[in-house]
Amino acid sequence: MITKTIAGISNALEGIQSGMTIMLGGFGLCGIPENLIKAIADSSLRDFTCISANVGVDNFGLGLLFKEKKIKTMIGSYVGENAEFERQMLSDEIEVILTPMGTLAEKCRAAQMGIPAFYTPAGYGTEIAEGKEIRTFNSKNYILEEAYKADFALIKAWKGDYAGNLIFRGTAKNFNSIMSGAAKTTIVEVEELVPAGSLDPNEIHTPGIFVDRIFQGGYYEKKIENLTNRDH
Amino acid sequence: MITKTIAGISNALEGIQSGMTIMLGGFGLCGIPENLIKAIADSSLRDFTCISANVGVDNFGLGLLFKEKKIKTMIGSYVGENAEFERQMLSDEIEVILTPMGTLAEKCRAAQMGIPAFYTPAGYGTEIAEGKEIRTFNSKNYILEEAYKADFALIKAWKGDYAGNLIFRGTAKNFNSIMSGAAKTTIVEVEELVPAGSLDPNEIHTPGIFVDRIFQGGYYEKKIENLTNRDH
Amino acid sequence: MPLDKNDIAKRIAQELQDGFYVNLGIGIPTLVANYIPENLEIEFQSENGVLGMGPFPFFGEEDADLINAGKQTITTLPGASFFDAATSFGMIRGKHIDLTVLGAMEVDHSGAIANWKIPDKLIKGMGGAMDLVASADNIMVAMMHTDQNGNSKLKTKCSLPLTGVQCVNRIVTNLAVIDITKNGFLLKERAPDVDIDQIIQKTEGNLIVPDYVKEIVLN
Amino acid sequence: MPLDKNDIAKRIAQELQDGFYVNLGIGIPTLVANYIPENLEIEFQSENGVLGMGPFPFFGEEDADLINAGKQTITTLPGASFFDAATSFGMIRGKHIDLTVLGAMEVDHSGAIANWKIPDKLIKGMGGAMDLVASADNIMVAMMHTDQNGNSKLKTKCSLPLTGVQCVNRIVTNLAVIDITKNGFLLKERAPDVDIDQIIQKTEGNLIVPDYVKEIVLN
Repeated sequence: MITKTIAGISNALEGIQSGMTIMLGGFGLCGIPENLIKAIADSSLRDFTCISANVGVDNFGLGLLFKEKKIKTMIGSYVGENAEFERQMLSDEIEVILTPMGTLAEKCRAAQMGIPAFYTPAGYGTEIAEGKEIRTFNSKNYILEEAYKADFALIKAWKGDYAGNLIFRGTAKNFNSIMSGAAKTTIVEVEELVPAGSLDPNEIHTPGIFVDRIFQGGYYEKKIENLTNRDH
Repeated sequence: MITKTIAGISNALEGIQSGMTIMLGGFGLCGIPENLIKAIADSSLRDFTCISANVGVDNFGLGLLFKEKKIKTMIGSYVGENAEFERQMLSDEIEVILTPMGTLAEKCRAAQMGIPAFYTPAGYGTEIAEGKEIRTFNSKNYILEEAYKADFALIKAWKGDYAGNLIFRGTAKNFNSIMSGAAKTTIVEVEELVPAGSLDPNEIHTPGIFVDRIFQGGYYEKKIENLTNRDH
Repeated sequence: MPLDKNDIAKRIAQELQDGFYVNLGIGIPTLVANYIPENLEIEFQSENGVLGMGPFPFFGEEDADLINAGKQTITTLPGASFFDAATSFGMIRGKHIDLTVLGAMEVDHSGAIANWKIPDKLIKGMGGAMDLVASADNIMVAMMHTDQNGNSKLKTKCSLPLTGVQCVNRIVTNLAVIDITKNGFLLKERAPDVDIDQIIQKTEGNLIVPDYVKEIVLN
Repeated sequence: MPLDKNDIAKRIAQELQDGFYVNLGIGIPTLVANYIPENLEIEFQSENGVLGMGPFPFFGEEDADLINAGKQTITTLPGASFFDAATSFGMIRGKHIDLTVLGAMEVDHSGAIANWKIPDKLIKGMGGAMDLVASADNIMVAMMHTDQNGNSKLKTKCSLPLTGVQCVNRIVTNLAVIDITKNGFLLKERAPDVDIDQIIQKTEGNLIVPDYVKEIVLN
């Protein structure tokens, strides 16, 4: 068994440098690598290109990185919930590249799986297609999209073992499993870290081969972005 | 909840016609849809184009379909374990299209996921690349491969629920999960069929949306192709 | 009387068929889940990675790991499953979703839709909308007929950046049910007691009006 | 004395490094698993969908749902995982596998390999071999130096249908360890007591022989 454990957050960020491209798992505030984000927000690192589906809220998730002006370029899909992000975007303090969410997901998965490029219908006939190759298969038009290239992927899983195997919970799987192994180095924080052999090999969502470092996060707030209840 | 259950093998093959293209899950004899294969072997249907990684052995698995001369064209990857298949291939009784196994897997997954085509390095510089588009990404050469088009996918899972959700066991997952939903109609046989709600939504390998019909197989032989033991 | 938002959702719910997998966008479309006809088996998908969504949780039963694409807390029903975003959009791209209902800023004659960006004013991002409209065969739009200034949201040609082209099949507004045909908008139904002239007047572009236009019937 | 098949596997095993994920082909490569140096953390992948393979099962403990790509019954070690074939080949294509060891019918000067087909004679199919050789950065071939007729399996140019081009880094045979360089084959090591002249004579094409060629040392 190949061990991927590291002591904790202090060793987790080793090798991350200003200006690098970083993928971050999570959807809004759900399944985000809270501890890693906080550590980067507290560091002197800056000028990142970030790839993430959403941008968090003002004071949590990716929002912490915008607040600390850590992000130079944001590659994302839905950015509608963060006032500070919107301010920086409209004042051109950051570059923003918007991508259809399914294309973003597939570009991550392609990077993970060694597929350099693929065709997708999303965005055909829109400004997203500008400058991209269009091709027709079975009388339908598709756009050529290439795999992402990233230096680090920051991932949050529910459980993980020493071998780096990951299990996610509920909708917190989202982009976490497909970003694992999609960057040169993948760092995972988990709520619970268990010895190898504790997890059923049939229940593992992401095999450890896609993971480079794993540690148990110190504390999880797990904030809810849009609490919605029904009446009794 | 959308129910996918059918009474059993008698209803399972409805709509399958001679000459159609059929995907079959399994790897050798591992995780093959035994009951569906036997039902087709016993039927009057013929002239199929089959997509499957392997070709079974002489008297089991896909071998039963070769024995009954049900297959006109075989699209597969490794065909080295079946004498009757080899005889039919070398005497040109069947057409054989060999494909790198990873390409075969990805062509299934692409069909499942609505990706019409993708690039892969497998087979570049070989006869597999003949007539196909070659393209360079980051100084490496890749081949354009298109998604499969199939009429039916015949799948074997370990457990399934009434909603069509599937769980596989061990290496029997192989091509079963990625062929589910990759054809116009997906028929699944399971060793154990349970009510919806019995399976943990976190442990489901293939969501029911990729499945059209599900039933519990009558009997499973689960033959072993190459029994290998170590000494005590 | 024009429909209200819940009425629009009710009318859309009539489009549901047994065994449909449905993806509902944010806004009016979300309300459709409240009006599923009895005895229909329907499953709702959310593109962040869940199939088989149930109602919102009771107070205190919410779970930070269980949300929909609108980031609202949700519950699941028996038969539900969770999956990653690549699989989720694979379901969409692979045409496994039977009906997609979206809101829109504009829809035009050709079935093009704009719903993600107002240049220099509002940039929320397209989220999953571009994947949905480019992939699904059955795209319905639920929206008010006119914007806050009274201008038609149905257009001869969309003026805003597009989300997708040739994709919308049917529009349900507070005033009417309108199909997209190769000759433009076709009036299928009108809201109860709403005058056809009013619909024509509030609709930009060519609105084909058949001899008989039935009234929307809500249950 | 030339190496036997187990010796070839032993020599290949010396290439293993701590933390390597390894894919072993059918034949001699499979034997490598028997000679993993102690204190190295190694995991074996099989392309049908398992990582963390252990030894073959004891008699009676075999499981039809647990096989390797050679269809042999296997066991798993703590930390193992199962996955579908698309994910499995994704690991390979995505360069997550650190070392691939394959058998071959022919390997040539340019690093091309042929191991899947003899026209009109033998067509077993390429299986996963084309994916492996096209993807991995570190491809090693384990084979006998000559075929049954005594002809060199190292070639100036492969005569059989290719599995991949410019992919093989190193060849370990019963006679020698040979690297592929841009000038052809480079003799790195010779089997104990095997004469360099014999290696030259049994190798087709240009074999670069350095002044000093160390002898293969097996533990």
